[in-house]
Amino acid sequence: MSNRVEIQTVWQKMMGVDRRVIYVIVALVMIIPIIFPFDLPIRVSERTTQALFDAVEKFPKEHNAMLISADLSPQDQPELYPMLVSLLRHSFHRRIKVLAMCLYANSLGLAEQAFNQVVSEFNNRATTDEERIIYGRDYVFLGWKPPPIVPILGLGENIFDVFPKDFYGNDLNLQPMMTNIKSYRDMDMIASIAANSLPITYVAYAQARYGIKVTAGVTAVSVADFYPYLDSGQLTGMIEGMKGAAEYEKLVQEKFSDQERRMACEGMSAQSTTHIAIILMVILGNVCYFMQRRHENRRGV
Amino acid sequence: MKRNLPLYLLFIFAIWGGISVFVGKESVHEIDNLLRNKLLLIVGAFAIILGLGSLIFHHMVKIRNKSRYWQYSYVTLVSLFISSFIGLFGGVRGEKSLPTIFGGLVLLAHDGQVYAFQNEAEMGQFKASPDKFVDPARAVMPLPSNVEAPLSRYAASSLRDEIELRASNARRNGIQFEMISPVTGKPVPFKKDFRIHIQQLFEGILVPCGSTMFAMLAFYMCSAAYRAFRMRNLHAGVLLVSAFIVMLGQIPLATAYIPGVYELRQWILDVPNMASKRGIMIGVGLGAVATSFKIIFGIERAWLGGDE
Amino acid sequence: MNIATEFWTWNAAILTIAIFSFLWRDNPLYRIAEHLYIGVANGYSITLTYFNVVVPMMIDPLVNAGKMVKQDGFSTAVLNPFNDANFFIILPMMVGALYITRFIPKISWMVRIPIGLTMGYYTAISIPASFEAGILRQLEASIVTRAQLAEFWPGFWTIVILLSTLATLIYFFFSTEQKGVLRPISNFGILMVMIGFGASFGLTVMARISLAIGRFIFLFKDWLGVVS
Amino acid sequence: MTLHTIRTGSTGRVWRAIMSGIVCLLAVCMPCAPHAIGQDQQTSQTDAAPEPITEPVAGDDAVPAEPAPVPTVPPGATLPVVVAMDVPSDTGNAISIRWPHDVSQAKPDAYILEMQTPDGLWKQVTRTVLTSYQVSGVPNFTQFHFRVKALYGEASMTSDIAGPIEARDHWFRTGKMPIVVAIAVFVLILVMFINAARRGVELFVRRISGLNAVEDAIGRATEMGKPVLYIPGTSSIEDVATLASLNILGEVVRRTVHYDVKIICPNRDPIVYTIAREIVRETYASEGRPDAFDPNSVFFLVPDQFAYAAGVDGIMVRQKPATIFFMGMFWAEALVMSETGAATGAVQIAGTDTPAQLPFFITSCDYTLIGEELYAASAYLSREPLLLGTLKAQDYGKLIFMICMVVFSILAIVFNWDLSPYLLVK
Repeated sequence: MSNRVEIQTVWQKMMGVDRRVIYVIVALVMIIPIIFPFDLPIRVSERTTQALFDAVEKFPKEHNAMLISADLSPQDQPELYPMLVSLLRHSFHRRIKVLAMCLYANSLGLAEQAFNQVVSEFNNRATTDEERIIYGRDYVFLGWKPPPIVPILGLGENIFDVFPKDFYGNDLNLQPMMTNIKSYRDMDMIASIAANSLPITYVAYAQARYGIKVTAGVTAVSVADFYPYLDSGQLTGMIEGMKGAAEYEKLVQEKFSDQERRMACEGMSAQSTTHIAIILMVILGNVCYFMQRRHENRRGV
Repeated sequence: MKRNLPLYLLFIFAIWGGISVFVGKESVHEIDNLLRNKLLLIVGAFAIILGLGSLIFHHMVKIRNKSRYWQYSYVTLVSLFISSFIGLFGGVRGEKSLPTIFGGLVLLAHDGQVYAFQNEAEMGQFKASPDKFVDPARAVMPLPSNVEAPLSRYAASSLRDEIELRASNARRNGIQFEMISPVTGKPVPFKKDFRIHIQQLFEGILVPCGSTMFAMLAFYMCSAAYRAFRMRNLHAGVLLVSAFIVMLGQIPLATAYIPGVYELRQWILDVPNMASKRGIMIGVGLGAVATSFKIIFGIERAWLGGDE
Repeated sequence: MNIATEFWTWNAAILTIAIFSFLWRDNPLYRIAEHLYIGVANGYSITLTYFNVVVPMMIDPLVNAGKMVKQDGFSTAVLNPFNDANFFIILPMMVGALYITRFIPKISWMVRIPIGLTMGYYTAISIPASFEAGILRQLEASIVTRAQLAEFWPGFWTIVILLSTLATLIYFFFSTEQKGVLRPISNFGILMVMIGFGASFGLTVMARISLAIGRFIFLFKDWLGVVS
Repeated sequence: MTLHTIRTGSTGRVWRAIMSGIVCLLAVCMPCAPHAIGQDQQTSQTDAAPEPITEPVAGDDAVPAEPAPVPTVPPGATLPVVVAMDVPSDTGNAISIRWPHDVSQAKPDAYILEMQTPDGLWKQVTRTVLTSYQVSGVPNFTQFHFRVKALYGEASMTSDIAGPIEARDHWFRTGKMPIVVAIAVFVLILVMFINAARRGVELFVRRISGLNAVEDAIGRATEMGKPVLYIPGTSSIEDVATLASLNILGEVVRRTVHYDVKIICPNRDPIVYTIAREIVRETYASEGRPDAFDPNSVFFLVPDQFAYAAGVDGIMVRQKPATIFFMGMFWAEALVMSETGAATGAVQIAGTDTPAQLPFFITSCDYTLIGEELYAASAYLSREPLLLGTLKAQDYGKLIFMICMVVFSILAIVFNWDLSPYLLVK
């Protein structure tokens, strides 16, 4: 008899366990693999990461300009920053001309940091001027213009109206690569790297009006919302959160065999352990729930 | 008048906004752009005054009434005033009248020369394309020929050592902007570079706070998963199972060793997820349209408040 | 162990811990961090608005127009809103100033004017956008064509998607009681919705964990330096 | 019961409207369809066989004519025929140019498109391997000439000159026709239901459980003597969800005034704050309790997303509201707030149209309005006939789209008529 009471309290106790116990477990599960990381196999998703990779691979010779709308904020940096970096690496490897802009002011610092990082990676390896990545020839950083709808629509008409000067205050039309790039019509793709629905804004405005391809690098949160757009062909490929970024890093590194830091891959071991922990917790929660219910049923009978 | 004038104005602006989408005339677009990009922004800027007034009033009342935890209201008010003072008078990057970049000039060593700039913005121009935009008339000076005026502070120590020291400091402190030293090839900021312009406050206070708030989601999510993911009924069960499979599909280990997980996850995303999201989107689209029409036609007047 | 010496790193680390401490319970450290955060965030947004809206859109045009009038005398050019220097922007400024009337009880109703025209414009442009991206595009995408049926399984699933979309829409149909034949259909619809939400939840887990990992990497690597 | 209610009310009219709506949709979309699907600006058009032109047209002063190095041009190479036209029904400043290539002929390495400005100078527009291009940024109503050079290694052949052609802006953008039709149909239904409501026809709306809970939740706050916290979303006024939320706020405040419960409403957007404050103040006034309105109850917090969440969390743990409403547009901060609210033991009712945040509200809140239930809420709560009329219109609009989905699919499968491109907006 006393035994039964004991069991009941165990299940009930487990079900009503203090949140803080869960928090501590989660913290441990996250911290330990950060201090002692391990390697993991990565499988590339075909419709999302691979599709985007292929789209960049198949960039037409003419029209080989891409607009990167880098709208990452410090909060989503762990997911979006590696995407931006590997997308930049890929486009620079393919010698695609990159125009970058931010729709929010607090993205400027991170976007600039990503450029500096990738450009110095390339320039440290480069032996000839052709191999170097040179500002104005290979990329320009347009900077920021609020509110978002202004550059999104304005770039379809004339880039120079929206951004007469680039982020560094240079006249934009003096940049060598801008002689052939006037609006969306001279670009092949927009890559919108954002934590919110901005890629959809690009679809709704830039694509609807000017018919340009749009692709997205998004946090894993919004991935499910973007699937309808992926299916309807409005989005050409997509990078899904840290996992997608790790996949893209892998694709780019395998294709071009560079040895740079793979930032998304570093976090993947802690990712896996935490996922497993959550899954175990869900199972445990349900086992407790069912045991408790069975117990109650039995007592009820 | 008090109710109708705002309603008429709303209607007129709505008609304009709606029509300008369908009209291809250049002149219409120019006016529309002006309205959207300038005039409405100017109008909206005044609302911020109201907002700030409300915030300050809220905390003043708290302090006056000595409500619970009133002392903390001082933290908000003081930090609000200090940060807006720094921002308004120092500029976003500390380039305005308030000299919020302590430490003076910014140095850039390039091609065996060291250039001095008044601020980072100026340096940015140089950095953008060094071969083109160096304006010798600006404060650009090759060294060591005329070190005297702006760089005299550094006369004491050898400039080269100074640069190297700063480079190592900067590396450790993770200072972002690049100043390339010809000696080390490393970033070269100031040694005693204590910048408190608003961008620094942003990076030093807002970013860590914001990312930590965001990161707390991981904990909340785990606790929600543990407490709420119970197979109470069919709906909860379906939610649980689908979340479970998708989570498994996210783990490289699981997709590599458990056959079918990846395919199942993909199926969930492609079929039921897509169908339901599509349904929700169509519904939400129509709901939004209906709400917009309600407001434009003056059927929904909650925003006007009650009588008067 | 290679602990950071930089002021801002310490500052960030302390704030990080202060906010994480809220998970344990509300405490003075969190309260300070929260109030500081709110204050500085407001200060930051004031600065941004000032330098992005107030200076370039209000002060500069007026000052420039004043200079122009002083130099060349008055001309209609300074009233043209398309010019960089113009007095026309006084008009929207006056409309915006009506927000302030809220503090004057007698004419406080005038605050509805700027609200009304802002709402009017934005609600109106949202209508075509909702139809286009939210409705017509999705409608177009859900139509099953003969080409999609060429292969059995993909074709089968497209039909399933179509039927499930219909079921979801029927669940959100408010005009009829969900009974009779509609009941199982709407139940099926809500099941699909729940699977979709499960998928969203499952996908989000990864994103949130990434963020927490980002913070811990900061604490252990950049601040304490225990990880190389 | 319900279909029946409508049938006895204005059913005939409704169904006629729906049918005519579908017919309209089909009929009006057809003629404008070419605009909707045509003009693939980058696709090469290879069907039209261009006529061979043997002699290259001589250039003029700006670009000297190339001495034709005939031997290097591969035999059978044909000159492109250039077709230039104004881009139809656009906003102007663009001219579309095509020079179809005959697939059976030798393909040049590249084409150079040149444009003659009104002052007579020729300048290169682009060098491309495609056979079409859209010149943008040209002034409207100015005449231009175009020609194309086909490059074969060192050699080149220059086409006939096309033009004069001018770019124009058009009054109506026919590519937007599907939206116009959709709006027309929707407004038609809307007007019919509003009229029905005005005539006093009883409009049935089924139970929405999340909204039935509102009353009980506020009642609970009364019993506990604790405040009600209302979060009007974290977006700006441009989001329709925010407007929907503000409409619900009015209904919630009406009930709190009635029960004499304190309301707390922190805001993230200054304009939303202004409106929310007006709504609360006026609702107090219209319920006959203007004195009870506390100006400090609706306040502006901070525009930063997570600072707002931090502030709201603080309010939750310190003021311990009995009931919390989350209505409107939310992003990631949704769970931060709703989990904290759940930990304080408050009853939580959430409603958002953001699919990404809905699962979190479902797991951490007691009741959740999913998607468009948020938009239905103000009509449902107020029971005002006109609002219910729009809710009905929304429903029947949905019905039309559902019928379209099925009919179009059947047409596409059975008769192979794919009408889906007519729905696309250009």
